[in-house]
Amino acid sequence: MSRNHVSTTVNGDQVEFLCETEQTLLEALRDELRLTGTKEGCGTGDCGACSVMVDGRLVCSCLMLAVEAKGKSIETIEGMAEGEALHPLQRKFIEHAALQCGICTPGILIAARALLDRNPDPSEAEVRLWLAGNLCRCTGYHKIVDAVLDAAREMRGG
Amino acid sequence: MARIVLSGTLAPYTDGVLELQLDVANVRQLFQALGERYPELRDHLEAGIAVAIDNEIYQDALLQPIGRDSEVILISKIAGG
Amino acid sequence: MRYEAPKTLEQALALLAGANGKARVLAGGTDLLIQMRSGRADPELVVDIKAIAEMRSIAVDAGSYRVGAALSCMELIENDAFASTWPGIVDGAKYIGSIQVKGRATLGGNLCNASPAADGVPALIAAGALACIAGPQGRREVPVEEFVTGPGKTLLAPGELVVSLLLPRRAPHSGDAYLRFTPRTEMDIAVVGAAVNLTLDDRGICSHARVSLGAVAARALLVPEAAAALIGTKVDAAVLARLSAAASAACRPIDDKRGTKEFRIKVAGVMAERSGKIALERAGRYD
Amino acid sequence: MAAMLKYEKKDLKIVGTRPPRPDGVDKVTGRARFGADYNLPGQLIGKVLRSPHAHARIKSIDASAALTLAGVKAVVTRDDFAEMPDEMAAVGELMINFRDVTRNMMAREKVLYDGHPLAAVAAVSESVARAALALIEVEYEILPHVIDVVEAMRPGAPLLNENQYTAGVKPKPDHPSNVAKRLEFGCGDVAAGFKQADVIIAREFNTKPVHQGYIEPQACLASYSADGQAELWTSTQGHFVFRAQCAKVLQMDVSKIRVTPTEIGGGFGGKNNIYNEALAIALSRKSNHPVKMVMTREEVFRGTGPTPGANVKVKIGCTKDGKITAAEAELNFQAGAFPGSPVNQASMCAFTRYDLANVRVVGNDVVVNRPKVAAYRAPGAPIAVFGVESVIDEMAKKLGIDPIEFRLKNAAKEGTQTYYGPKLGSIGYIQTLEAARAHPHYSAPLGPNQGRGVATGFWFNIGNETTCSLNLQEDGTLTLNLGTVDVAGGSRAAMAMMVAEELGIEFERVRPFVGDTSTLGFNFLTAGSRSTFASGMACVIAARQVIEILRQRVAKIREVPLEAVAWKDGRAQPVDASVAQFAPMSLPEIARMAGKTGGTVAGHAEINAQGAGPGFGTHIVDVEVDRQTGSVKILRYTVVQDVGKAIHPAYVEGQLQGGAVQGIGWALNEEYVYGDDGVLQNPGFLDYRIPVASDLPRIDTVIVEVPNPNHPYGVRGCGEVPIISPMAAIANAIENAIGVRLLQQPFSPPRVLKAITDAAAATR
Repeated sequence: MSRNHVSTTVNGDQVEFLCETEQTLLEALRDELRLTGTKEGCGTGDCGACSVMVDGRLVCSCLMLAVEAKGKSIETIEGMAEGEALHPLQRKFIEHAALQCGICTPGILIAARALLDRNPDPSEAEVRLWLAGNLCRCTGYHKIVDAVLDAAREMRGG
Repeated sequence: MARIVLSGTLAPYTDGVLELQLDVANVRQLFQALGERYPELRDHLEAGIAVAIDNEIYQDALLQPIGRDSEVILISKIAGG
Repeated sequence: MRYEAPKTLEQALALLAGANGKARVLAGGTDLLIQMRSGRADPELVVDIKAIAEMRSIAVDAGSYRVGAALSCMELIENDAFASTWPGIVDGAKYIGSIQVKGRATLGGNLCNASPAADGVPALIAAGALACIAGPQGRREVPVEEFVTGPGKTLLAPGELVVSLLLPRRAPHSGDAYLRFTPRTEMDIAVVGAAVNLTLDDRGICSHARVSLGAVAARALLVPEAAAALIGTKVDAAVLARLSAAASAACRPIDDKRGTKEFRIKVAGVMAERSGKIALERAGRYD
Repeated sequence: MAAMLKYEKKDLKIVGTRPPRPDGVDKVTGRARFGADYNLPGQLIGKVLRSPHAHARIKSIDASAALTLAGVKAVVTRDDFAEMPDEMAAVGELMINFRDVTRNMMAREKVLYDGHPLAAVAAVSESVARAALALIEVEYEILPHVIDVVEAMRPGAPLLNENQYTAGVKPKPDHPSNVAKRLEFGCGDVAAGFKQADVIIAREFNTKPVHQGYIEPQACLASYSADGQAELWTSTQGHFVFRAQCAKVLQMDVSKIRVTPTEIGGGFGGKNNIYNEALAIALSRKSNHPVKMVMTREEVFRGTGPTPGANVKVKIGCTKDGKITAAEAELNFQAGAFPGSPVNQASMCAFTRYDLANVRVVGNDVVVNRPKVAAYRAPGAPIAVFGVESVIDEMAKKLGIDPIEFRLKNAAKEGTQTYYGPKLGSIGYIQTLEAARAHPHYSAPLGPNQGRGVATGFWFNIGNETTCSLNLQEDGTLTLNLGTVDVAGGSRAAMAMMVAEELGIEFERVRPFVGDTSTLGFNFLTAGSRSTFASGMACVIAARQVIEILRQRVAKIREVPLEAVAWKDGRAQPVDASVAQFAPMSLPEIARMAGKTGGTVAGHAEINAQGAGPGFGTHIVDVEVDRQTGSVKILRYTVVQDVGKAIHPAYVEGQLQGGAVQGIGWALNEEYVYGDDGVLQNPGFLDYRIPVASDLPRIDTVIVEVPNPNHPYGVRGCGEVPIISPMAAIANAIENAIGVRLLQQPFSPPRVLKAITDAAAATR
């Protein structure tokens, strides 16, 4: 089976990988690039655990072919912290106990950052609506919503 | 002699007997004595039975002492999610 | 399986023509990838149309919008001018999955997937949109209500694809709305969907209306009887009740895991009445 | 040692605070490694062939074509696993029927449900493995199936196991039956009790199976080497229990299997038993490669355990002034394809909350053509309590008594005789009811079509086998090796907090981790809300051992009698100046000298924790019902629960909120939908509807702390109780809003709308 050569940018780094045409971006990230921070919960775009940014758009990496990544810029959870310094959302998630098992956490953090990038001052309802595509079975969402709102407050310098 | 009380669940294996007096010093002896008296009960004892000795529940505590006039109630083991 | 991302429509058509039916068009991929994963689709060639400028753009010409078939729902939703002209179509786009899914999914794909429950379609039908098709025999335009022929079936001939969706010019005092019913607030497939598009004259009388229902038949329906209930009236409570009754009467639903016939028939009327109210309120905005 | 440490009231420095969890940073940066994140060089991908039929005899399985496909390295079927006798056998402290375990893992004579495994392949890639599955030829003889519990109990229903005779009935039945077991609990004289009643209410309820819905599908990686040793990495609630099950079905020595628990992406009871683990080891043994197996979401729904669906009958008698005189229930639980539903525990939970003289509960464990049920948070209790608390609510209404007042009139308290055996010890049920009544939520105004509901719950909580070791390292920091898995509630943090509290040092100086099965002795599953109670007790014992050794060491170093050395504020100091004077020694100081003064210092505990304290909760919920669509919106939710002691209050709140929301999903939209063909129609997160963020309000929590006398910090456990009450509370709230009582879960829009229309028709 001939494999496709894909060169793309992940978290600012130029990377290359080979993939089968059927392979999804999620599979390429996890299996070819060993970036296992992005999770698979369903493989059908219903849980959001595989959320990544592609050219500034929030998408499910399980619903995108790896070959489509050619020449794109991809951001994953591995690129969220700046070296040692956690992103405010990451800090607030720990502070507010907004994670338990943590399997949904990378996807929710990526989605939450995408929200705050376009709306620095969201209401609770806006946060809940934006995160509706990210399933969490542990927390009941309460502390997740608190953490996002608190991070937004801090990022606004409030 | 300790007072031994069985929950209704076990009645089918003890010909309906739900209460008896036994001279046993710990849970292991209790299970042994009951097993000898009611062979059908034997499999159920270690598999699925916990005991409440004077209202304190013990699971898998074969060496737990049983006082002379303790009340011992046999109940089903609890697991959970 | 081969992947191609042509830059022009001509190249795309050539690729489709060369694949004798073994090719699938890839727009957002939010349906196609799931079908491939489950084995329901096993194409030899995937033609990604997102590199074709015409299909990724949204253009307005003398008040008439042309929405590229590969434009993502998020891109459409973020287009304020379009959203204020066709808020009902944007209602539909907003319901197509999560933010993540809408970042990829397209109205064109939603139409071509031909699901009876497609959230993007009823508002397009109510709007009187045309599907602009290109193929070996050139281009043609088809009313959206005629495009889907049954569950998973469209009138696309081999080698054809949808290039864009063409919307009519908007008369003043017009408004449209789409509402759907789902058990959850989000992340669900419509159990029933209803779109209402209407235009009021200067006296506030409804001069034009189109009503469409989703998930109550083998394909999204245009319901002239429901529209007739509105036209020539001031669209008061009694009229909306007639709209509701006409909508329920038009349903030909099935029982399935998502809802019963009985439930769909009742709720179709409720959704139609509620989106009628919203459309009316939006039409008012143009006063 | 069957351990029980008594509660001591003392000033606390760390217990009760909210330090960051040790696994936090790894989980927010993507570094945390879950089941599917482990890989080994040369690993193969394993995939499972599953039955498309609900019930069929397997005439033949032919994998020869699959084996000839390039890249396929091994196939296993029923022939690769030993037959196991039909008897209960020990796995650690659990007793399981391995006849059923082997058959659920890999079908033998028959497939018993849609999704039942038939064969597994190992190949060089996922795509090759999938292609190989398609080449395996299975010849079936389709049999009639039964998935409804009531139909399965009828004489003449299709039999899943022709050799199964109902246990627990005398005389032994002469016909085989789908009813695996009949249970009966009770006390007093129910008939006499109902005679004393002025009002009697009897209702029948039905519920559908729901799935635990953890977001991480089962995933494992196995490596079997030629010397007969196996390593297994898997997402589990109990790596020792998984090891025991694998050893038994693979007929290996327990010590030859080393299981490392990965971070677990949710379990809630669903990761208490093996599915792919033994298959992966068998495939690795056959192929001589490591084998990785990750389930798809569809496989999780079709192949792993949901909680049972059930048919529940409840009858309660009461005097005019609100005293319950008799209570009766019949619980018919689906066990799935093999016996073992939690009907037993459900029977005991049904009425335990109330002080009742006359009770009778009958439970039936019934096999049906569905996946074998697994535990789910307070297994069985929510189903029984849905029925009981619905009737309690109706009774209170009928008598014109406030629902909380009615419960208080009949509430269980210390000394209350249970109908399943012992008297209750110190409990906090009444405190939760009073806290709920005093909460502003309970008196807040309601709008049109809005209603408020209350319901309560009870769970035993358990102890069981636990081990840990606590090592003082040379710089004075400590490593805490735990054998009881942190299933993500944050028990690693709680354990370190208790150890730091005992030693009088900072939380950060204790590094907790969960060790693999080769580092400690057997631990029971993290289940039954046992971890913070049982593992916590072990940690306290280990810490006190360390303190004892430290005192002895300092007595020798400072040449003073042992009694003169006290351990205070993280240092060895003179008990008081009069006895002896010596320079205090800090932990780092002692640690530095430890090696030269007799060796490093460590404490450890291998216990079977006893004396678990029951937990009680009271929930209040407000709903709004859309009368035109039957849609139910949760407006406000408050959870009040006695947890004994909240070691880490934020993580306790998380348990209460998460459990309540799982209960909300159960109540409103979650259900397994089967077609007439017995095939599951909604094996995915699109049509199996767990709650999303926008469906929910904030979940307020009130933590009540009535100490468990049998734990050094008073811990009871808190994970199970919060899922018990929501179904009943929401049913009661819907009734309060629209005057219609829902008797069938889920309360999905079509059901609610039908109930509204039927009620309207009835009154017309």
